Amino acid sequence: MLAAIGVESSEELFEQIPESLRLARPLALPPGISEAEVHERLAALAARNVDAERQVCFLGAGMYDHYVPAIVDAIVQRSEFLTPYTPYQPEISQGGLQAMFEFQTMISELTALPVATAGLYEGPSSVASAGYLAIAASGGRRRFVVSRGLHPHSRETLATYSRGFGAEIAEVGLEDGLTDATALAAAVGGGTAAVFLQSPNFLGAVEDVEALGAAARQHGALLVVACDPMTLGVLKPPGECGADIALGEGQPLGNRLDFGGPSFGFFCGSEALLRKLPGRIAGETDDVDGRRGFVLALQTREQHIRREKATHNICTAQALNALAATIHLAWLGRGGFRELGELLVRRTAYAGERLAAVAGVELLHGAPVARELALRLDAPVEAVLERCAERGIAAGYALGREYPEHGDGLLVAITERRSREQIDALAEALGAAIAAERGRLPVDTTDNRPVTQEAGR
Amino acid sequence: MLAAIGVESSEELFEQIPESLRLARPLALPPGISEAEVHERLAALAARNVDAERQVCFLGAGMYDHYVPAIVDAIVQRSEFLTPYTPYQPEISQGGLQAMFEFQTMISELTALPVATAGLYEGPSSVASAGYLAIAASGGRRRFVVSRGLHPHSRETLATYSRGFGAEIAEVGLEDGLTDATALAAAVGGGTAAVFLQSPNFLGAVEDVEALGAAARQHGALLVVACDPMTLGVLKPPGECGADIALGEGQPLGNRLDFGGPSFGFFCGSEALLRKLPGRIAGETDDVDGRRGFVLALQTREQHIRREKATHNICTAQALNALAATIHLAWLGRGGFRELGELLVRRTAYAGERLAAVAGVELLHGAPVARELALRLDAPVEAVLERCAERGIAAGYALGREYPEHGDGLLVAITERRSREQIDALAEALGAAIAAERGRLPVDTTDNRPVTQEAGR
Amino acid sequence: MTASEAPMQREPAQTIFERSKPGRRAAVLPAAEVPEPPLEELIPARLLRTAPPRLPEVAEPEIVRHYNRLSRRNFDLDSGFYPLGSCTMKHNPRLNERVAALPGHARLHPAQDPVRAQGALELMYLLQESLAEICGLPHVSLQPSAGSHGELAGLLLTRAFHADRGEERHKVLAPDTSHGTNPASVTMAGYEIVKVATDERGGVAVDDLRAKVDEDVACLMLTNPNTLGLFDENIAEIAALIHAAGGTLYYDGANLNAVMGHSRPGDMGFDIVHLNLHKSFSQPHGGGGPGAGPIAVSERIEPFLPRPQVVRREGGSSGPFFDLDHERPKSIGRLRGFQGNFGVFVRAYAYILSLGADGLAEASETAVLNANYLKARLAEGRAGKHLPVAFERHCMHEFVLSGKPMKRELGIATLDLAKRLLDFGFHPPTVYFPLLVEEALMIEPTETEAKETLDAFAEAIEQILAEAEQDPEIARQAPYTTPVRRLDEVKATRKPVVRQPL
Amino acid sequence: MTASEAPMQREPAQTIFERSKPGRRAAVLPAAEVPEPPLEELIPARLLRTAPPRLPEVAEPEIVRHYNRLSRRNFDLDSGFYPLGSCTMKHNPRLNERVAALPGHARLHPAQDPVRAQGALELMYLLQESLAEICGLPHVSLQPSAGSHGELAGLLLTRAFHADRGEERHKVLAPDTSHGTNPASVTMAGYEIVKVATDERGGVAVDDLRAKVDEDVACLMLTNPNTLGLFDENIAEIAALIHAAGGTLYYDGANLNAVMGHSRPGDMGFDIVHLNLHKSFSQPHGGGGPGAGPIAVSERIEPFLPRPQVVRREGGSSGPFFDLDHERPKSIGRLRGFQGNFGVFVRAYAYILSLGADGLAEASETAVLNANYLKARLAEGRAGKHLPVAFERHCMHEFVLSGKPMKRELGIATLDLAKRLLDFGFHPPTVYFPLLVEEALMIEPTETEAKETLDAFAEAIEQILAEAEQDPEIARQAPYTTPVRRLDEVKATRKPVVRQPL
Ligand SMILES: Cc1ncc(COP(=O)(O)O)c(C=O)c1O
Ligand SMILES: Cc1ncc(COP(=O)(O)O)c(C=O)c1O
Repeated sequence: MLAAIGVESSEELFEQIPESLRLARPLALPPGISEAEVHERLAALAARNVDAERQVCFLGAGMYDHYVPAIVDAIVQRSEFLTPYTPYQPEISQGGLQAMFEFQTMISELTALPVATAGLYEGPSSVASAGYLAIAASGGRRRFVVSRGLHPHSRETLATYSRGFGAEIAEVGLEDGLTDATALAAAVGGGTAAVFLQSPNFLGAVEDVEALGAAARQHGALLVVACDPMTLGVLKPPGECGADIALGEGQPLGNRLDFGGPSFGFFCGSEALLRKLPGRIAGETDDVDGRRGFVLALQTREQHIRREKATHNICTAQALNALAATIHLAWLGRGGFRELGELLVRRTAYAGERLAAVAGVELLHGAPVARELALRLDAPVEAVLERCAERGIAAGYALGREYPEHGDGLLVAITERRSREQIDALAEALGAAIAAERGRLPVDTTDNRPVTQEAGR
Repeated sequence: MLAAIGVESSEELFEQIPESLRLARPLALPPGISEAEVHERLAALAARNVDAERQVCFLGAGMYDHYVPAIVDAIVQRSEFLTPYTPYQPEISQGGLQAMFEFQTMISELTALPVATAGLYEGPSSVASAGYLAIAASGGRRRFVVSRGLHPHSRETLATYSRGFGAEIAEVGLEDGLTDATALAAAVGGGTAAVFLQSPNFLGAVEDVEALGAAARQHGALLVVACDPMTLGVLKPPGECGADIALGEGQPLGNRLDFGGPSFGFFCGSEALLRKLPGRIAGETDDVDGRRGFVLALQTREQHIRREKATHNICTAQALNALAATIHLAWLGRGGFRELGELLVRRTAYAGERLAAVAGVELLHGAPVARELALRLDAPVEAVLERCAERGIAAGYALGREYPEHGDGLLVAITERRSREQIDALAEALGAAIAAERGRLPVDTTDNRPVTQEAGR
Repeated sequence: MTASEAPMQREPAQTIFERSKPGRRAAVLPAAEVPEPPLEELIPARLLRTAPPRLPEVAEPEIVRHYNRLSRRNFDLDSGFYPLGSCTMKHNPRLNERVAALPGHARLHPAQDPVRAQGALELMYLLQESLAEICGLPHVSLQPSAGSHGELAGLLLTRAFHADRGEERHKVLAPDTSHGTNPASVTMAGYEIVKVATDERGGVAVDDLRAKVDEDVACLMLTNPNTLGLFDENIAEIAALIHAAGGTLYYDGANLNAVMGHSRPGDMGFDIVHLNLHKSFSQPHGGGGPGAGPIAVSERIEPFLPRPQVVRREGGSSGPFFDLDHERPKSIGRLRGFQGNFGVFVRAYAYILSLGADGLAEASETAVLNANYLKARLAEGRAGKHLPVAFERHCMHEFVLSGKPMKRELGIATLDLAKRLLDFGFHPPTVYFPLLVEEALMIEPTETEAKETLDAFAEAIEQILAEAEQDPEIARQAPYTTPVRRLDEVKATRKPVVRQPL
Repeated sequence: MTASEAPMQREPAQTIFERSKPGRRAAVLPAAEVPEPPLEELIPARLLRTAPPRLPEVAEPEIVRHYNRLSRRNFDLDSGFYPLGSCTMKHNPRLNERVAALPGHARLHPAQDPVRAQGALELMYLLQESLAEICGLPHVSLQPSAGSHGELAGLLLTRAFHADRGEERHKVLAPDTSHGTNPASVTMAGYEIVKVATDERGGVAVDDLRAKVDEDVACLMLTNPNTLGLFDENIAEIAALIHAAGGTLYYDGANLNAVMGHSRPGDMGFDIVHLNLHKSFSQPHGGGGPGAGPIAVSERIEPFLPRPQVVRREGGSSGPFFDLDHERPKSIGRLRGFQGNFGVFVRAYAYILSLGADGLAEASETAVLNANYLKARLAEGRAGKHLPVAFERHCMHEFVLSGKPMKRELGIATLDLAKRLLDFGFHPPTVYFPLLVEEALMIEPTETEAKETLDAFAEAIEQILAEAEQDPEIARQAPYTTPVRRLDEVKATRKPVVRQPL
């Protein structure tokens, strides 16, 4: 090969790099090792994490331990889906493009909005992207009104992006778990580009989006609603509540926890917003022989065509994760998806009763809940969590850091994997932990075998 | 559908079953459960096994904890390989048929015999099948001479089959680990259909197959040699030692331990035996347009054509397991396969020295070894194994049950996954255990975390 | 390069050896970590190999591409309809692959001390219990590796059973419709096969049977429903005849998919049953295995079951203990290494847990419904005219058509029809079996196929027959769109090339 | 049905919704196990959904068949050569998928207490350290989800950096060859883009740059080697210019695959670098993601890195403790939820462990060698005549040809050549980018391709050009053998149908 190129050695090819900039030493990294050793090394690291197989997981806060059916892994691991690039050559990318089209249709059905994109990175950055869109769509308004019920990561990400493209943010507080309607109405005005709500909100409360949205409609601001896809089989969808944009974290649909990613963000809008949307959109068309086919539609919105005038900078997104969601939704199907929603609501209701009955535990708010609930503990939350962990239970998410006003708050998430038996075990663990903390009993460190295995029988 | 059939209900279709034979009650089995629950139930069962991920595994005795490269799983799990039936329609089975052809070529290369079949169930039943073949090939001789170095499962399976098709078995003992050559020569005669050897034999000793085979050649008996495929990169192959048949357990090639199966048996023979071989054989041919293709060749040997005159009764075999072996061998390649063999020999030699140096441990025999070695322990083997297990080490295979003459014997297997560090840990554990047993110290039960994790760092 | 040739036809078959280039490889091995003397210092030179095996030398990317491309030259159950009679090509749930791959199963050494393999042994025990209930027989051995292995086991059990009573018998009866493995197993077990005729209803000709039953008959092997897909209504009488003569009754369970939860071999009077876990219990066929052929037996056969047997010992405080019982004095002994195809057991047990009692019965019900529906569809139109069903009755899970009229009237043989079906994207039925039926097509749709699929298959047959009325050559030359077209099987047997010359 | 139409072309596209039949489903859900009141009793009716979403109703076997069939309508890296310039389509080791799927990674909740996620946090820390060494910059944040996200992060860091010094700047410079995400990110970060010209050697036109640099320039974004595959020899001078004016220097790391272990952005004077783990570090592209775009930065930028940051605290007895640091007063804040695309980090770290220091350097060396070899092959024959290289120098990991003469002399455009390549079983190069080059073809073979593959690709181009000399229509009408042929993209944009009407 060197001869064909006309060089003596491949080093020669690197001579276009100025001598002074050529690295004169090997990288300070260990030498390569065999596949077996890499596997062993990473298995050893993985073994130092306590995952949802080794602990009963009531953690949620946007990502949930749902069961991912085996066909999802089997299909997304096929080379034909796993290894191609973004489908720039539609003739040989019909599989991926049609899957995107099916995904868009499913998500559009879930949110009851007419248009869905092929997806963004994840939930919070999708919220920030909605802000960017809102400025353009509102003809340059640069004020966002945001409910404190919106996921803290979403609020923080929106703030980060806003410092870039320039926008100010007004936050509206919560009253007994729900967005303060009066405060919201007061905050929205003619300069408001968008109003951001989340339902169920971060404290698990189901918001009355329709009512809250009135203020936005009145002042011509976009109504942006973040939602949990797993609740859309039972809760009134954003599209029926007057939302202009519905978006959210897609992980619950067919994606593993993966310590937070990769997952995907779904993003839906009204017809009016179609040509302003961020990211890829698959569209149906025909080939020269009249055969049905699919392509990346409306590319004139995108960076590779429009460059600085693009509606967004996104290029590589999360196609494979969206495919996983598509397969999971096909597997659940019309009936299964609704039943799953019902199951979550009922088990959550059971958990609410069961846990509120524990001495030292009360519900943090009285608002309706769907799949996650907020508790108030009469003992230091961190200490209680530690005691539960020692019994093999991740009892939930401590609200204190992000909601100082709820320093005693605990967020408990329910999935179809959390059996009644496990919920009862949580109640017991919480009760014991709180009692112990009040009585300052020494922490019992003997038995920390996972209870999942017993639960399995 | 019922209307098209012309019945009222599908029960009607079962009326051809006499009333008295129709099951009047539901089966006494639990009701069906969800995928998530089945997964949890089986994960709970699996968690009650101590597998090679949770314990350093020196167990062998025919199946070994080799590393199976990730591409093997990825490829054999593709629907196109996983779900078809035996390739009766070659035009749409070229993938499977060509893979068989490649497998046969690789195995033929390993054993240095000209013909390999597509594989049988596993090792021991392949030995029995060789016996069945030998009777036909020797014109009805019904006596087998078998080395005691042949795997006990193989000897027992051969005996089971022999009670069926009718043959007597003479066993030849071992001397310092190796088959007693004089006794063998004495046992072989004009009535001998086949002589069965194994190398390395069950005690890990590398036999001089060529020398031992002389007796068989002299009396026109078939020489059947069982071998460990992982040693064939370094040990003289059966085909170069005068073997008429070479066979063995295929698990070490690309197959998981799976508590003993599924794996496959490989089976090779001389040209002369081609039309007498058991099981499927893929062959190369052309299609009507002259395109190269593959088919199941020599089907006239098989049960579906020859019925009671077939060379064997096998139908469904272990095609997918043979495919896994093919991919593993392609991955190792010419260089890697030989290096792996060398690695095993050298680590085994190291283990031999290291372990023999432990107080209360000595080598059971002085014969050369390749990947497994037999020890003699100066303490009750079961008790020593238990103590090692409590340190997270499966120290080996106790010889007592199958070799009463070696009640103090322990068989230790080495793979590329058993690092020097782990071998040293075994030496320590054995030393401590034997010392404890002699001193009757109480069993220490505190620390039974797997050591693999430490080893992983 | 227009589409005139199907893309794959343009890609000539190339083996992994032909992709080999000296010095290339995929594997990286761990360092030796120990002294590395020349091997001759560790093993006598005369026992060492001089030239290494000529394995291919290919880097990982090309290996993956090679086998991925190869895979696309297969038709598989996840691509389309696969009505291969007698093979029960039902959907293979991916859940089963997932649970079989759990390290606790996949990396468990077969010689692990039972104390540390309780999960695996309990699973095997639970599977034994489930299969016993499904078969209506008290005892199960999971050891046989496939159906034919189960048959051999059954015949060896029969021999041991008779020997134990001081008898030696020489004959085994089986209907002329029996599967090839039955007679092959009979010979392998040292018995002589005696064929029994089939009556006009498709069942065993009882008179012929009566004539052939005597004290020298060790066993009768039956499939019920038989390979015609018909349930033998006289089974009770047949069983009585055999038992009266002191023989054992063997049930080839390959067709169990028709009767799960509806009728049980044990209740029919069978002594020994084999099951194909790779058929009725959804183990994927893998292009020719792996499978498993557990056997269920009656009390009188139990003492002879293979060794070792999985048993449940009523442990003390710690609850029951599952163990391997090697102490079985009357056992026929081992049939293979270790404990059987455990990975297959995991899948089968996951399948049984998933479906449960009702699900299994419903599966059989739907399998029978689908078969009868497809049979009815194929009784219409041209198929009805040229492809009559061999025995006109309701069938169970499968049915057999005869291509004899088609051959006479349209000039295309069953083989031509089968090959033409390939162009329509269907796997053909089993052809030329059972031998009893001329130009036979044996069709088993299974319960996991949708009505649309059955209709589409029936329409394809209709089209092919219509086409043949116009021009039989089309089918005679088929297939056209497959990676290769008709292959020269004679050459492959006359001048066999069974490995690549290197 | 002869082969005249490629088999897949016969199979009309059918969506999962079109396979739906009322009442069918795959999922079986666990029983509720709890009281089941009507939902209205738990949640006010007005907040409930009345009609469920119209998801498809399909049983599992048909779902599996549907998506398996769909998958075969994709061309992928495991099927063949994929020289898509700027995308680094290198082999994706399956080992990485295996380790990413370990439950300890795959089922670890992102909100797990760091005490119980030490393995994950240590892995992230080790990856940060490795990437820092590779980039020659001291600090790394793994948070950005892809390259464009990394670019935005870099520009927000730049803004925070200037603000911290009490400055507000408005302009960001980037060469006219820059990737589309660069200007798009600039706008999104609230800056104004200013284009810098390219000189005759394919590098930044330093004079033009000098003319445009001033106190209002916040940052210069560069790719080096740039999108022409050429290393900018003036980089030191360029860096000096920008730094003198007080701006930051941003390195778009999409082309890092050319220089790993050979040259480091930090040593070139860059302040901020993003890496595409889905390019240089073998994360599969998944048909458009997921990826990850970690950023490495200099000391002066570190205070502003996103929150939270993975840190190593020197713990006491129990050794070091890995933690998430949220207390970063000057941080630009979060860019996304939780800690980033961890699953991608696992794969990238496994890749780095596998190759090690030498392996990474060798990978880049081979990538550059392959690119220059293919460039040389394409300088011969008809390609040399009709497809000249845009800038005649040794290239790094990729190179750009111009189809302008081909269009003029043979009457086929770059697009036609690309489409015709599909019939030859190759993925085309990146086309019409960079914009600077007319009818551009951007070719990146990567290090994991074999010489035979490069030769075959060169021969295919030769054939297509020869064919075009005879009859340009062949290419103009191509492709012929793909599942669908040329698609009407205009229609898809004019009358967009972006979901299935139900
Ligand atoms: C009726 C019948 N009996 C026996 C067998 C043999 O079973 P196996 O292939 O598992 O050995 C088969 C398989 O085709 C069969 O259909
Ligand atoms: C030069 C260059 N910069 C930036 C990007 C954007 O990276 P990503 O797709 O990860 O957002 C790409 C990807 O195509 C690229 O090639």
